[in-house]
Amino acid sequence: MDLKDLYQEIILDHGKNPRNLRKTENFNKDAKGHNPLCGDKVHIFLKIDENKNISDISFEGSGCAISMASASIMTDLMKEKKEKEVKELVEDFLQMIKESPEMKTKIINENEKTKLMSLSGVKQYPMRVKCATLAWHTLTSAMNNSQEETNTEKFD
Amino acid sequence: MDLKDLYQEIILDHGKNPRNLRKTENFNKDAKGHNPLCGDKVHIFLKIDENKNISDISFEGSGCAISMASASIMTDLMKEKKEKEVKELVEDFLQMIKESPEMKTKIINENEKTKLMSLSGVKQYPMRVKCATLAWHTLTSAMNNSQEETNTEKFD
Amino acid sequence: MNINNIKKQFPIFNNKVHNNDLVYLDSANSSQKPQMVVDRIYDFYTKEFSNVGRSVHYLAVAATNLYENTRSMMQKYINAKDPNEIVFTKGATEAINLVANTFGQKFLREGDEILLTELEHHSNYVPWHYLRKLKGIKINFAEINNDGEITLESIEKSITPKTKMIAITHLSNVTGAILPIKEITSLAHSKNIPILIDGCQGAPHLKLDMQDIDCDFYAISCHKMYGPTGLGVLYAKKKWLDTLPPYQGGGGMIREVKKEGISFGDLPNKYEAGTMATAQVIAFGESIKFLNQIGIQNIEKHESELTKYGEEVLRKNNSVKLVGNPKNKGSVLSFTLDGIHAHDIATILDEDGVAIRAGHHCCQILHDKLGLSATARASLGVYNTKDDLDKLNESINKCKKIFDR
Amino acid sequence: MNINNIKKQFPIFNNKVHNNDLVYLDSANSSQKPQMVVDRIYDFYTKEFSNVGRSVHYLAVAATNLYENTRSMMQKYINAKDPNEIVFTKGATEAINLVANTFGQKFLREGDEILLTELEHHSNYVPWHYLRKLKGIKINFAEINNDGEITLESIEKSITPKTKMIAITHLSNVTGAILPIKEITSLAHSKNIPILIDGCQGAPHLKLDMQDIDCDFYAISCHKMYGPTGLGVLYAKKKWLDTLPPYQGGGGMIREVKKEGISFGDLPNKYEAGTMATAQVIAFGESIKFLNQIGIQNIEKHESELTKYGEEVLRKNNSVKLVGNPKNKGSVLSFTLDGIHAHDIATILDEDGVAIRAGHHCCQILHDKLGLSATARASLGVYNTKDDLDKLNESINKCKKIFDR
Ligand SMILES: Cc1ncc(COP(=O)(O)O)c(C=O)c1O
Ligand SMILES: Cc1ncc(COP(=O)(O)O)c(C=O)c1O
Repeated sequence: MDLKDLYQEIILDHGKNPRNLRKTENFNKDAKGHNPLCGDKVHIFLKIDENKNISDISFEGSGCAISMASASIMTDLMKEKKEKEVKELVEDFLQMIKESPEMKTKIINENEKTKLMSLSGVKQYPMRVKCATLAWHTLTSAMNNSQEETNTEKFD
Repeated sequence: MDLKDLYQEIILDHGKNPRNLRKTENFNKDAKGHNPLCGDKVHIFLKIDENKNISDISFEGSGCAISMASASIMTDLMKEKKEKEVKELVEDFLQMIKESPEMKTKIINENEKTKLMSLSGVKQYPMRVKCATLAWHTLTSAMNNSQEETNTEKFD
Repeated sequence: MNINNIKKQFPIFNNKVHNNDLVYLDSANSSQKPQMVVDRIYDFYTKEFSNVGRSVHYLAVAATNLYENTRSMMQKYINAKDPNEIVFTKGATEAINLVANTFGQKFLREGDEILLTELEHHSNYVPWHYLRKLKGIKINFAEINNDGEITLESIEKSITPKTKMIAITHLSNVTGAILPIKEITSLAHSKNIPILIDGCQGAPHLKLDMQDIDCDFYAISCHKMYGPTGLGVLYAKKKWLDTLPPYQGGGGMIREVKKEGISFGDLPNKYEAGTMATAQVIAFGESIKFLNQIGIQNIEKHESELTKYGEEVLRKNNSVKLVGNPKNKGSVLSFTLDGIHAHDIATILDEDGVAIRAGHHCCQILHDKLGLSATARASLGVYNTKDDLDKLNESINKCKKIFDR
Repeated sequence: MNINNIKKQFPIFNNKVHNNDLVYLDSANSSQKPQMVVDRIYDFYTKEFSNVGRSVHYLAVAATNLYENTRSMMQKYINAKDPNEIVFTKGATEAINLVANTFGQKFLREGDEILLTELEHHSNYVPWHYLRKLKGIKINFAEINNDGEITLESIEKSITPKTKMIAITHLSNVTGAILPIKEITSLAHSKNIPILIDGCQGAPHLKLDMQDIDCDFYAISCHKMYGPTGLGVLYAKKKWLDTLPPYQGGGGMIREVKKEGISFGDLPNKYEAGTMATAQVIAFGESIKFLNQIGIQNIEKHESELTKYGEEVLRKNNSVKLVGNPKNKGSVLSFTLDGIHAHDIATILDEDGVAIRAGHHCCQILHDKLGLSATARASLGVYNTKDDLDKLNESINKCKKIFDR
């Protein structure tokens, strides 16, 4: 196993210069995610139009290169996708990160798949899987317009 | 180490036919002792006269051969002893059981010491030491006219 | 694995006790350990050691995987629905304390009742006793019959409208009675009462199927199950672990911590505060492997033959009185000898290398009921043989000779 | 024992990590184990195993003596007055839970206050947090200064007439600050407040003298002290152990048990319910021997030189920022790298065999205060060398190179 597997050019690039790191104006759905073990935080903003298309997506947050890159690549990819497509993509990605050797979806092209596959290096680092999946789980919460913070219970 | 060291004739004899296993009439001091780990129980009765002499001593109880023999030999020995002598004997006996190779007291004769030394076999069996010492600790409680059961706290 | 060769897998039997072969008849107290379990501990500490779940480096990741692997193995071994229903504790005693404490906190009010049995070990009584003081609850004891058994009827009779929990042993560590826990569980559930099984003596000897038994809680001591000391397992239905408050607080079981408040982690972390018994959990995986290699059916058969043989031998010996006579009996043979106290028996047997236990075996209530201050107990493990029971009988005879002098 | 040869006593260093020598810098998390400790576990299980304190047979008596022998060794090692002031627990976390639970039960009322510090590990906060809900108490946090220290003044300022317990760490597992615990203890006692020291990070590194420090409670994790996992020690003054109610209930800790009530045993049994971690306690005796053979003074000297060297090396590296700058600093070097998250650092270092920890190290309150979501932490043990710290620095440089591509 080579470290380059995980810290590839593309991840370092998105990690250092995350795309869509801003707050969508007039967003109509959002959710916060938190990975308390690492301290990674992400807040996702969505603007969904009348046709159930994502007309804009953005995020705010901080965390390790893997989690920032994952949020950056994910938001890039989701723009202009339909609600149903988003669901399929999230499931396919999580499947790939957990066990599948590749992405199966036909919604995105090979070039886009390659970008996502660059995150598959975390498979060798079980402790880092949560970093790669945080933004994706949070997106699901946002779509469900869940009011609660992903992964964070109320204080006791 | 030979088992005969512990289960000597004299212990088996006293264990099976304990002397003074009765209740002194008009006793004026008494105490109960209990060894919950083994279930050994002993209740000691004393009649102490105006000169602080033990005019009678007896016990009731049940337990293993070692504890019964110890109570039997002890009560035999304490009859007609003065309070001060009792204290010295108890201390000397406990010392012998714990660490000393022999009894040091001059209050009793060699024959009596030999009887007590027959209990020294328990040294090889640390779990059995409490069996040999229960009656002695209980005698001390009785002399102090302690109302509480030796070795047993109040219920909580 | 040949059941007759099992002894060879236990290195302890290469040693002598008072110059005699060791006849180990104290497995209800704690079992001996097979070579593979001891080797696993050794290898883990010398080649792979790291703390679990907290660091991202290689050794830590490997240790975490091994640790969680035992959880999955245990889930399968007892056929729990979900690996998160397996909580590692420091022993069965802690497992029962965990349930009594958290269930008591959340669900018990003054006047509520807990139903135990007269067979219970102190570990399945003292934790409930605490709630008497703290919460003003009442404890009832289902009574044994003349054979030292607890029947379904005895439980049924003792249930009242105020019974909020039934907590009973699977297999008595004194009479050997095996309780009809599946029937008792279904009776309890028909009255909406949750049930805890003290499985200390059940787990090492009997086939376990949590989904079949359907109990709410099942407590296990790993050291009685050919595993390391300092480890226990609490099986609990997920709905309970989700509902009950956390038990001990510390690192690893929290989600977020602020000065004003704390939120707790998900299962299985919620009930595993602080650094866990990492090496012990990993080695316990080998205990499960060991049991699986023999097959629990084979163990049950072997031990039940031995128990019957032991009963026969001791019944033929006129001075021996067996304690209890349950129809469904596990690997425990408790007895008394007329005129010879149990502690004297144990000491004399020990001289011959025969290791038994004497006393009330942490069951004082049962001994009071039976009018016995102490009993002698021979208990069996997978490594025992008929020869061991013959030696037990010989030593008992020697005992009588000494006392009849 | 030559401090330069100590590494040889730890078999783990014969193994490779990602084809590199292991550079173990995660001892604050858990220390590696010397050969003699691992051997003791092996020998105990294969030659001498029995449960403790319950049977009268040979193996049981021998095990009981070994077990109690470790208690006496520990008493001497920390200079406690009485062996019964040593209680074995499953870890420091349980030790603190034990104190918070029993002290809270008996002595705390609504409105009472507990004083912690901003440096505390979750294990020394969550157990007290429980009492907020249960008893309506309040928790205060003494503040750190700019160097990440807790001074006597900071404690003094935070004490109020309602402060009923002070619970503080001996040595911060993040900034490495060593607290003036003797002075704080005497301040606390001058106001009649008992004090608990979380000694997890103190015990492996510093000379301990309970009678000199005079604290009421001191909690230790044996696995950080070259001992087995699943074991801790609570030191508590005898007057407290006599006064406080029991904690967990079960076998071995009782005196007499009846259906109506229970009376509890004397020390040390009162706080050791159920079958204890026998093998671990016995093996921990070897950890104490190991520490004594080197001499804690030599360990302090060696580690303090290493810590200074590590500070120097990292300070020279311009991209490294050390977390905290305490004058009296223990074997912990926490740091951040500009623009590189701690978890990325840890993963990249791991490739070179350099094991460090990244995260909030169970000190979220401290990290919030410092405005850091995570830090990287290299922590030292007796087996570390300057070479290890050079390798750490090299790997950090590699890290920067990867991220500067
Ligand atoms: C300062 C401090 N306190 C408490 C603990 C908890 O110790 P354990 O997890 O061994 O119970 C630790 C270690 O994790 C620690 O570093
Ligand atoms: C029936 C029963 N319950 C509970 C226990 C307590 O188990 P442990 O001491 O391992 O916590 C035991 C064993 O001592 C037992 O036999």
